[in-house]
Amino acid sequence: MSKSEVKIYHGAIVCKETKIRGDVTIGSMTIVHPCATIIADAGPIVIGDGNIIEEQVVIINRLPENSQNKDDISTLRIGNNNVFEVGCIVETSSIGDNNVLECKSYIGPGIKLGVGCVIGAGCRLTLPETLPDNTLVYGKNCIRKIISDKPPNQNLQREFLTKVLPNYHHLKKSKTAIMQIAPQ
Amino acid sequence: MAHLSQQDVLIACSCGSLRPLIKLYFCRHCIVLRCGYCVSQEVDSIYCSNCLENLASSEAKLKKNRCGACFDCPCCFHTLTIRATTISRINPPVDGSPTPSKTSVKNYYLSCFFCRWTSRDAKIPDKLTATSSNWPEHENTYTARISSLIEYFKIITLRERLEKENRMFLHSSRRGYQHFSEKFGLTAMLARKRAGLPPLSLGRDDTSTLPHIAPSIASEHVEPLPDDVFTEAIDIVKLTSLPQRFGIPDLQPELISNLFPIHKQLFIKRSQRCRSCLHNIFKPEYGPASIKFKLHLAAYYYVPEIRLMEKIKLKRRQYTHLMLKISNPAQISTQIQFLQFEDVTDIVQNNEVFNFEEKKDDSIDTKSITNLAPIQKKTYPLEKSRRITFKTNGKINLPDVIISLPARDDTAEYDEANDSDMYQDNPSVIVWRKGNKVIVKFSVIPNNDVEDNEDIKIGFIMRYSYHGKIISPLEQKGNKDIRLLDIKIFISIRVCISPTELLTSGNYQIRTYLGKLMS
Amino acid sequence: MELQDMYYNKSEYVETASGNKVSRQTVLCGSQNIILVGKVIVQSDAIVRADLANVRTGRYCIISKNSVIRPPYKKFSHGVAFFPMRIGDHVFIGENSVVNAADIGSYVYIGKNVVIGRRCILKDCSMIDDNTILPPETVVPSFTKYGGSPGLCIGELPECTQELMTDYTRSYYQHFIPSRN
Amino acid sequence: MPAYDSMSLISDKQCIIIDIGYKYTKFGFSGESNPRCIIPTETISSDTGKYKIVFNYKDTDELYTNLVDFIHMLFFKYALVHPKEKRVVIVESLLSPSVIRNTLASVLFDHFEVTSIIFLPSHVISLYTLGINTGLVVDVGFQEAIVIPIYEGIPVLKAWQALPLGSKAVELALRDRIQNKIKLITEKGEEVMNSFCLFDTIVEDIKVKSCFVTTLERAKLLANGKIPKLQPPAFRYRIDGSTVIDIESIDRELPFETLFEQDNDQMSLSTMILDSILKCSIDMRKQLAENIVLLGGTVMTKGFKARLKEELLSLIKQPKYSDKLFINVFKFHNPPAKENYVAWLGGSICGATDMISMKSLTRDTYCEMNNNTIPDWCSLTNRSDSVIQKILQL
Repeated sequence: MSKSEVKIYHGAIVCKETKIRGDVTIGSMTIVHPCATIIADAGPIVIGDGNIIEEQVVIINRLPENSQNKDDISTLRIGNNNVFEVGCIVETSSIGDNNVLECKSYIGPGIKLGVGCVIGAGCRLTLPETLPDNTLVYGKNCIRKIISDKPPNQNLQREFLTKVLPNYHHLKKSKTAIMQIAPQ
Repeated sequence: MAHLSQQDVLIACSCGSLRPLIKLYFCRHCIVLRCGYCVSQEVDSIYCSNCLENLASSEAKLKKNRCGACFDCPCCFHTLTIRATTISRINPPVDGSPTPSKTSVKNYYLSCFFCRWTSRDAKIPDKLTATSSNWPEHENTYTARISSLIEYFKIITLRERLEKENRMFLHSSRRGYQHFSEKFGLTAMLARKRAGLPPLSLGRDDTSTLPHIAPSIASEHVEPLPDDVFTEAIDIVKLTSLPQRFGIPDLQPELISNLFPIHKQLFIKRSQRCRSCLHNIFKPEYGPASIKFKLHLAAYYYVPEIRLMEKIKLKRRQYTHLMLKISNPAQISTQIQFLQFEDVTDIVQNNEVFNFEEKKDDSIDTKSITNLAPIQKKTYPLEKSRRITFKTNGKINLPDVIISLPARDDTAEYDEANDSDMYQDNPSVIVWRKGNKVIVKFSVIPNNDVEDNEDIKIGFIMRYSYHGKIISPLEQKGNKDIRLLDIKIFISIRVCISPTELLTSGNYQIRTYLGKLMS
Repeated sequence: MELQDMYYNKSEYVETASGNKVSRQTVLCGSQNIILVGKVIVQSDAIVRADLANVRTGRYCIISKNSVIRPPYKKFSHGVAFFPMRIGDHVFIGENSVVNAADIGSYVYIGKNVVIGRRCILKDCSMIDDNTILPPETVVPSFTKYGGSPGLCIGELPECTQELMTDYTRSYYQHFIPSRN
Repeated sequence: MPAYDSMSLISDKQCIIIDIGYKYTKFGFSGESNPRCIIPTETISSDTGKYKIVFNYKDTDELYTNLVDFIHMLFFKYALVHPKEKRVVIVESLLSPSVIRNTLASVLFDHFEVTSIIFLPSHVISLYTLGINTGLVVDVGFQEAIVIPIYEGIPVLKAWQALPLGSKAVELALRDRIQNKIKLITEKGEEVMNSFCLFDTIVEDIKVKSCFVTTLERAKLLANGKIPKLQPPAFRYRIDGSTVIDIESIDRELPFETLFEQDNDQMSLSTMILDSILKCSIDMRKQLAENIVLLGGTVMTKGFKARLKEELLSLIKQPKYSDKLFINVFKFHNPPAKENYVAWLGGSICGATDMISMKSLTRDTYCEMNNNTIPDWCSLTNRSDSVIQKILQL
């Protein structure tokens, strides 16, 4: 999988120390902090707009261990305005919009997140299922509840980071991105 | 973590508890080791762990040991935070003005950062100020009834008491007041209290003065099994667990939506006092943020510390070297000697050694109490010592040497010079020396009946010289009081790796939690 | 048990004049905003996000492998601000831990795999057990041990915690030595 | 803060009320209307730092240290007072083993140096909360169910009944039903059956959240292996992010049957009550049956009281009882408290009266006693000058 097909849309900030492999698309206004890992082995990863991906986050689209079928390509799709906090690991195939994955949470394959879910710090989910919208998972036993308060809007943080990060980091630019910007 | 808890070298306290050195105290007046078990613990100051404010004990009592300003989440027991939202509100048109006015108001509500519970979930209205007081409180609905019950039983008991006293008085009037007051402990204060009682309760023959309470009426009606258990799907996430229910003992709600914020339980700082001489041995500084002490007689400053140098592998029927690092924490040099348990009993009979364990049951002890605290009328027997439960299953060979250790010198940390030539050490015993620290070589053999993977436990006595120079300010400076103290040391040598270390972090998390539940 | 010697590859670590030992494998973002007062060890793959706000540690701090030091942010009505983070003397931060605290006192022990939420305050002489999740804005008072998820008080620390932590971080520094070859 | 109880607060006379149950301990101050806390009777050992259930002990020494650790926690985590000047009220069962009572007294006097202790029998003082002096007190706790009739304030000891029918039995039954239904999915997506240990807290949580006591009619059907038409909905219980138990409807309904099924000796919770009444003299019986007081956490279960009443009314018609007992009405009291702390509340009311200063065993007396054995409460009540007896004669 040496072919780098990273597509970075305009306005996205992807720090250079980020490890990206395979066919990865990063939507505009998405911020990828240094030291995040995005690996698209089994199929492409498409990340929408306005997401925040912090350091040590692992987003991985990997082949099931016993699957020999290389043609079994599935896309890992991540919607808009999600927050991936430090050290969370994502192996799922689908994440909707406005979700928050707190520090060191783990989402195993087959767990689908809808809209407005919060996975609490340190929670590990491995049982495949689709979480209802606005589900909160918290605590050592991964207790669930439906929350009335929506996860807070991260626009302000994103604005701040957009200003600050380029001052300290070299940013990744993909060829596709440049091509897209060039005609403007 | 293991380094900080130091569970491998344990010391027998004078009460028989086995504790690591860091959890022991040293009473300079009794010259014995004390631990949390055998000292008298006192509440020194009360504070809230969240706002870190001190409360006077009367105030804490009034607030039922809870902080007036901070709340815990009733759902996950994390501290609640006050959150602000801006709500633009349309005011209904006031009489006279034709158009509704629009105002923007800041509203405050309590919210949990962990489980996202909010005071809105409990249908508590938002507040307009950010002050943390005056959140609505729930009340026990039965308070009035219980108060009247208490009042009723109080009067009955009082009447009963007077009746009894009176009867006794009539019967024993010849024996005089002396006897009477002695037997029933009727002190002057109580007598005064009796005299000051309202005439109502004194009129004991008059039954009509009894307050009336309505006794509870039993009914045939009982709460039926609700029909909806067979029809309504059970939504487990909306039901409370027992800890959540017990958080609010008088309500014990079954639904999450009926939970109420809990006032935060206060924390305390404790001070410790020796039970036999009643001197303070630990007293913290006032203020929750301070980590300093007014007084701290930790054994850590008085008793030479012994540490295992490295993990060793023991072999059956074979001696293995065991390196122990010994350091002198005191400001005065000391001499150390090692003895087997068997040796010491002999020496005690020679009466040469001041043995703290013997001293405990001595009458000298009680005398010293009466001298020091003449106010205390009665001395109670001290609590019985505990049995030492540590079973040794190995034998240690102790070197027959007396080791001199110089005083602790903090500047020596930066001194690179090797001063081992100042002492005539036997290199086969003392393998290393620097400042107030030495490494001593011992050898250990497990008993033959030890099972594989069993921890090897050994014990011995460390005798060291203690310079009780600062026993009391009355004593003269020149009068050095040197005593030999025997400290029982117990060491467990782990031969197997503890199973938790083998697990990966994720599983480890689950297992430790489960381990806690299981044990 | 006495701490065992820990060997590191001499080429991997940089030792500063004030005695800080910092691995080359770390990610120190905004290094001009980091102040390590002296004798601080920053181990490999640790991340210090001083690009977001200043980070200042005291003497004898140990920042273990894979840990993340990240100044916390707070949202205001007009924008977001990241607060500087202050860490006291003799602080140990265990492996794989994420620290978003606002203020960490001196003589603090943070275990392995811990998450310290945003704007937490850890007072002097406190301890966070391994695998703890400390939710945002928790205050950990002195001489307490917090653990669990959410982190609650699970015990008390001995009164001589200050000496223990001083001794622990000092000897850690002394035993953290370059390998002989 | 809630409006403070008007009485005996701020006075130093407030004493400490402890009701140590096998599973949960109720703790608070006298004169207050509810306990300050209800906590598991567990402690962290000061020797090993591990969790310990207080009443899991090998010998008295271990019980002693467990109680020292536990009561230390009560005083310094919840009461926040120095135990030395305090008076203590212990609410205990009449049938509590004397080893526990003696050890507890020794812990409080020798270790904590409290001023005085009084042991109050939970069954008798529960009536204080109702303002009555005659009643059939049924305490269904964790370990066992104990029935003791109290007549005119005096426990009718010859009529006591006790059986190991409590939450423990229910939880065991529930555990048996569900322990093979655990499903764990690992990170690799593999499904492992029953690799997970089912802990007591999980079983308890399932019981508390979903189990109930069914009606007599349904119970009869179920006992004959028939399945009633209407079924309580099944659901999925999540232990954590990777483990689930699918709880079937029958698992919600059957565990509590343990309490009502008659065992080999034809004994159940309901027969205990009738047998107890039967052992009392004829003139007491009607009054007892019309003054039943239910205590203990287990009776708070949904449907428990309704079922108990149904059972009693049905049993009374059976030949075993119908010849001897001529009762057709059973009446139940509603104490001003949740059932799991009624006995504690009785202690709280007692603790606010002068009885404490009159009847308590003081430290002086205790130290003078040569065998350090606490006199049995029943021997105390039988004494003619007993205050408590008189108090209860309203």
